[in-house]
Amino acid sequence: MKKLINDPKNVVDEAVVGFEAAHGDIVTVSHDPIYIVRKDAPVSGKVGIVSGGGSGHEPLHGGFVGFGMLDAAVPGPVFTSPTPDPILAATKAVDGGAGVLHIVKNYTGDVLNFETAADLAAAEDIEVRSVIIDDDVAVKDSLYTAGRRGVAGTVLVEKIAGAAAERGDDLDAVVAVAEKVNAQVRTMGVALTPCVVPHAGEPSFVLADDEIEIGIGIHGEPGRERIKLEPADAIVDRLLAPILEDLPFASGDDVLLLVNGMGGTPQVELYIVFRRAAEVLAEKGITVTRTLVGNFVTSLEMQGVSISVLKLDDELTELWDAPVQTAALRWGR
Amino acid sequence: MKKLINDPKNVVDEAVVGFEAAHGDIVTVSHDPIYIVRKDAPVSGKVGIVSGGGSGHEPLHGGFVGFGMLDAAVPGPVFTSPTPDPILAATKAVDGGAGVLHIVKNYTGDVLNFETAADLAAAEDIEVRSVIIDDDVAVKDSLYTAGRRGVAGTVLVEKIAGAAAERGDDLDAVVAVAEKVNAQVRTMGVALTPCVVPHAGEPSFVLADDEIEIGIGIHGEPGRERIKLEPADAIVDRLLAPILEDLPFASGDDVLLLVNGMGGTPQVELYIVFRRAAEVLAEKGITVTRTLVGNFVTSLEMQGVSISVLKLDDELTELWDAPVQTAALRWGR
Amino acid sequence: MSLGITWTTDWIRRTAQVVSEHRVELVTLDREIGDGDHGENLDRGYTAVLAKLDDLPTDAVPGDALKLVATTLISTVGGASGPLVGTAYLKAAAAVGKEPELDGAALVALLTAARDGIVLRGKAEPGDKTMIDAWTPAVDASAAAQADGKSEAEILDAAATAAEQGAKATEPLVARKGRASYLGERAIGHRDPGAQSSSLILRAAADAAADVVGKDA
Amino acid sequence: MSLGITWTTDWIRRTAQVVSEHRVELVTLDREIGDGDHGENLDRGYTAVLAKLDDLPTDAVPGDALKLVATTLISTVGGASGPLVGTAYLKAAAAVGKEPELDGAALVALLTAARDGIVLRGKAEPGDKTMIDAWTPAVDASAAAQADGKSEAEILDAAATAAEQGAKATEPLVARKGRASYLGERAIGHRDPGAQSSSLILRAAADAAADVVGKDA
Ligand SMILES: Nc1ncnc2c1ncn2[C@@H]1O[C@H](COP(=O)(O)OP(=O)(O)O)[C@@H](O)[C@H]1O
Ligand SMILES: Nc1ncnc2c1ncn2[C@@H]1O[C@H](COP(=O)(O)OP(=O)(O)O)[C@@H](O)[C@H]1O
Ligand SMILES: [Mg+2]
Ligand SMILES: [Mg+2]
Ligand SMILES: [Mg+2]
Ligand SMILES: [Mg+2]
Repeated sequence: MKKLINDPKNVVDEAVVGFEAAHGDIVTVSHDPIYIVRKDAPVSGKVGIVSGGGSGHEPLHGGFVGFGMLDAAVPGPVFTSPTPDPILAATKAVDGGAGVLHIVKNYTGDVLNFETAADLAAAEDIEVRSVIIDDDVAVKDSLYTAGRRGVAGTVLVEKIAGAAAERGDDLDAVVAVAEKVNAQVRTMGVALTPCVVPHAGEPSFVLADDEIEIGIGIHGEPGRERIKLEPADAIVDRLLAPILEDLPFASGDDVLLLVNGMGGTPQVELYIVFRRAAEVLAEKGITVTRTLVGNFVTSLEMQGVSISVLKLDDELTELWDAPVQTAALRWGR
Repeated sequence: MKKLINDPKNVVDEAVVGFEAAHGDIVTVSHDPIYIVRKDAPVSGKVGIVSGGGSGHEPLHGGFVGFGMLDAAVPGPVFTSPTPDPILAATKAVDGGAGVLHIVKNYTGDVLNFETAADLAAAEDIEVRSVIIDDDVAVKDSLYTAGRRGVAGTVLVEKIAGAAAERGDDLDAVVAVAEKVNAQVRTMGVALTPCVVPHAGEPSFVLADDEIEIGIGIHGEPGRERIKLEPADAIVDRLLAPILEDLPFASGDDVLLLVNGMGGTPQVELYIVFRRAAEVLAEKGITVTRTLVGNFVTSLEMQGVSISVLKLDDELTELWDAPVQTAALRWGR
Repeated sequence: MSLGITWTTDWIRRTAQVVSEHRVELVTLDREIGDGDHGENLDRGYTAVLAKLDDLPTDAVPGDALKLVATTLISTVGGASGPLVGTAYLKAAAAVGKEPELDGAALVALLTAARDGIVLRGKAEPGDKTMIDAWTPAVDASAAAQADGKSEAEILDAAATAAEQGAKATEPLVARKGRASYLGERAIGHRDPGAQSSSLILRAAADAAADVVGKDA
Repeated sequence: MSLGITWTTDWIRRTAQVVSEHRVELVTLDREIGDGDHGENLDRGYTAVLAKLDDLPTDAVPGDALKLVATTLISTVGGASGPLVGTAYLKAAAAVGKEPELDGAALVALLTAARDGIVLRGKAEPGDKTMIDAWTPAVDASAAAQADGKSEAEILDAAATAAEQGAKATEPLVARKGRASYLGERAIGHRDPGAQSSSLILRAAADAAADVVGKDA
């Protein structure tokens, strides 16, 4: 394992110190327990938005704390949900009196720990609502699984719900918009190489030199199937098919197309993927009116990509376009 | 070699199609010859700024085309300087009558091809000036080398010169500010893993499992020395020492600190590096007043990082803060 | 021969020890069908528990020690196993209440409450390829041993043995809960890391009982 | 027995062929002490040259063909080698002018002008571990052969042989120009890719001369 780290045990602690040093104009960092809040938290009268989860997916979530997006992010150890304590502390820190939304990716650990934190917050009279993100079509959503995973669509929920909160929507309305985004976004990913969790020191899985994992999760969880490497266009077609099947995307729809790098993929490759994805959508009469390309929800150094398609309407488009000022996503100010 | 590409020969062609599809609100792409210009080019009366070089360093340079930064970027094949033809075409496309600045990284190929293009542009009565970027302290600047290389400092030159051009500075003034940034910025990088050029199909060099390359170039050119892997803090100290030695950075100075990922490094590691670099500068009484962390000048999937320190003054700070709207760097609009 | 606070803290210390020794093994199991952190998660938690164990008042009863483990695990482990294993200890602590000495019936109640706590939080059923598949046979075996009039040490040994078999029996299963459920058929042939760690926890209980029998007042 | 347009175009075609055959070798040399694209760069350039060669007018002279190669390489190769090798052909074309037939003296002038063109653009000196280290011995050997009254084919063979030796002789050198200069001592033991490709270009010239002697009018 080759990594620019000191002790594997200190990875998250040291990274948040660096994050604070780099982005002290936007965020404040609490170190014990660890959470990141926007500098002006709590914003009185605004719904607070907290997200979090295991580390290793950066810029998710800390990179999305700031005006127009998250009020707080709670990073757990690498690939491990944070415990209830820091979630509760972050929830209190961003409570501006209008209630707090927890945006939780659908993993057993995240769900259970956020649930406990929400119970504890309720006991302190903070109104907390949770929206569970499960956009990953690689996993069948059935009684026989833990349900779909929350993956790259999370960044779209965080941006859009963040804009709704920023314009003054109340807790019900912010929850409704977050649920709408989650209902309208679908994602599917592929891995070319595994990632190495610092404390494990070994690759999360092994792929032969000519193999790729279709439907990979963002923690190196294996996906739908392992196949031989194919040209990028063929891979994109494989990723898009279940996305387009799953949601009734129809000719005439406007969508946001997100091509998300898994962390170790060169940017040229992301644009080659984007090119084909846009082409396929155009062939189906679906219009890409908003775009996002880059590393947003990553798996450490994993090489691979996920494609997300979010069906837009006027409200979602307006909220997407609204100003945002975070370390990793910024426009309009 | 596992990459999300189709034919290695089409990597750049297809990537720019994707880039145009993703960022058509900001740029226009010419496909034959290949160059990327800001959507409103040429801006009448404004100094035009063109940069370019081999592909594989994305977001450099295409990701920096737009308001407040580059007017055009000319991507060559992967790691190979573009030829004079597209440079000339881009130069003409952004000539708003106030002359054009070429920002050229100091590699023999880039220098020679931009030189020829500048000669050809002069023959068509376009005033072209060139600034050669050579911020890499890994290479000794002596009669016995091709001179220092241009590396991550390039993004700082492009941002600051772009802001000067945008506010209406004339060609002499824009050249002067670009030269000033180049004179005041120093960079040093390290690689943990090599990169794989698509047409070569093999790693650019081989590092043992416990080796790193100090002073790596951005094309996988070997660096100063190959050493055993060390903790991140020790590596940062090694990178900063020659930077601080080279320029008379002094106690009381204000600087911009750029921690640049080489493409395949997880973001947590960049922040661990940032933390230590900020700590060392603080110990020396140098104040980090502006920061940038992320993948800006990359080497495909290489894992590694470079640290750049730019000495700031009021003018450079103001130009750094000025609004910019490109695919990869955006604030203030 | 009932078991008291000495047994309880010995069980906890042995658990911390054995989790630390098997850290890499649990990480490896979790790498195969999960995300490779299970051993790290539990090790972090029990290390924190050890640091707090000395703060227990001298008149502490088993339930106090179990509650301390519960809250410490919940606030240091995270992931799925933190709330699940934490809740197991929390419910176990409630089941034994202020009782200073645990007889066979109390031990069965403790194990049953622990298992029920995990089910309450995680909603897994036997055969879902989770830690439940170690706990449920352990509960059943302990109840049978107690009904047969076995000693406390024998009851816990029966539970540990059943848990070990249960953990092994997860290998041919497809998972229906937790991360391994994403794998479908591909989880077959791999042992569930949570079931494995549960069997370690229960074996530590039996070993502590075998060792301290007689030491508790 | 002078050499005309048939030799010239045969030289160019053979060069394209040999560069394509040695593409991977040149990439490998460049991977070792550069950035791994030299073979790809030249192959791209000469492939473009081949596509244009048929457009030469039937009354073309050697200088026309050389100029076509020059402009095509300059506009398709990029990198350091594009302008350098392109300029070599450009200056060579100027040196032979409109001459339809090249005798020994003209060939020496051609080679000398080519080498001088590379020096003009690249400012390298002999011993800097660049393509100059193939070209300069080639120029010297060709001049010596011509002074000895050797045939055109012999002059080019002498040049090619000297270039091959020159390329090999770059191996122990430290580089002072181009990317390899960043390596310092570590470039020692590696052959310069540009010197190697230059020797291929010059060997193609000699082979073409051996083959077409007599075919040119
Ligand atoms: N719903 C559930 N009910 C019972 N046990 C579960 C459930 N989900 C997961 N587990 C257990 O948790 C273990 C994984 O724990 P761990 O790796 O620490 O957490 P995470 O899955 O969050 O990384 C699994 O091996 C399984 O035994
Ligand atoms: N200044 C120079 N003068 C002469 N030859 C040079 C000079 N710089 C580089 N070269 C030659 O160019 C070759 C590299 O060409 P190539 O790999 O195509 O370009 P790049 O270095 O831009 O990738 C080197 O092997 C060397 O022979
Ligand atoms: Mg986990
Ligand atoms: Mg090159
Ligand atoms: Mg796990
Ligand atoms: Mg090269």
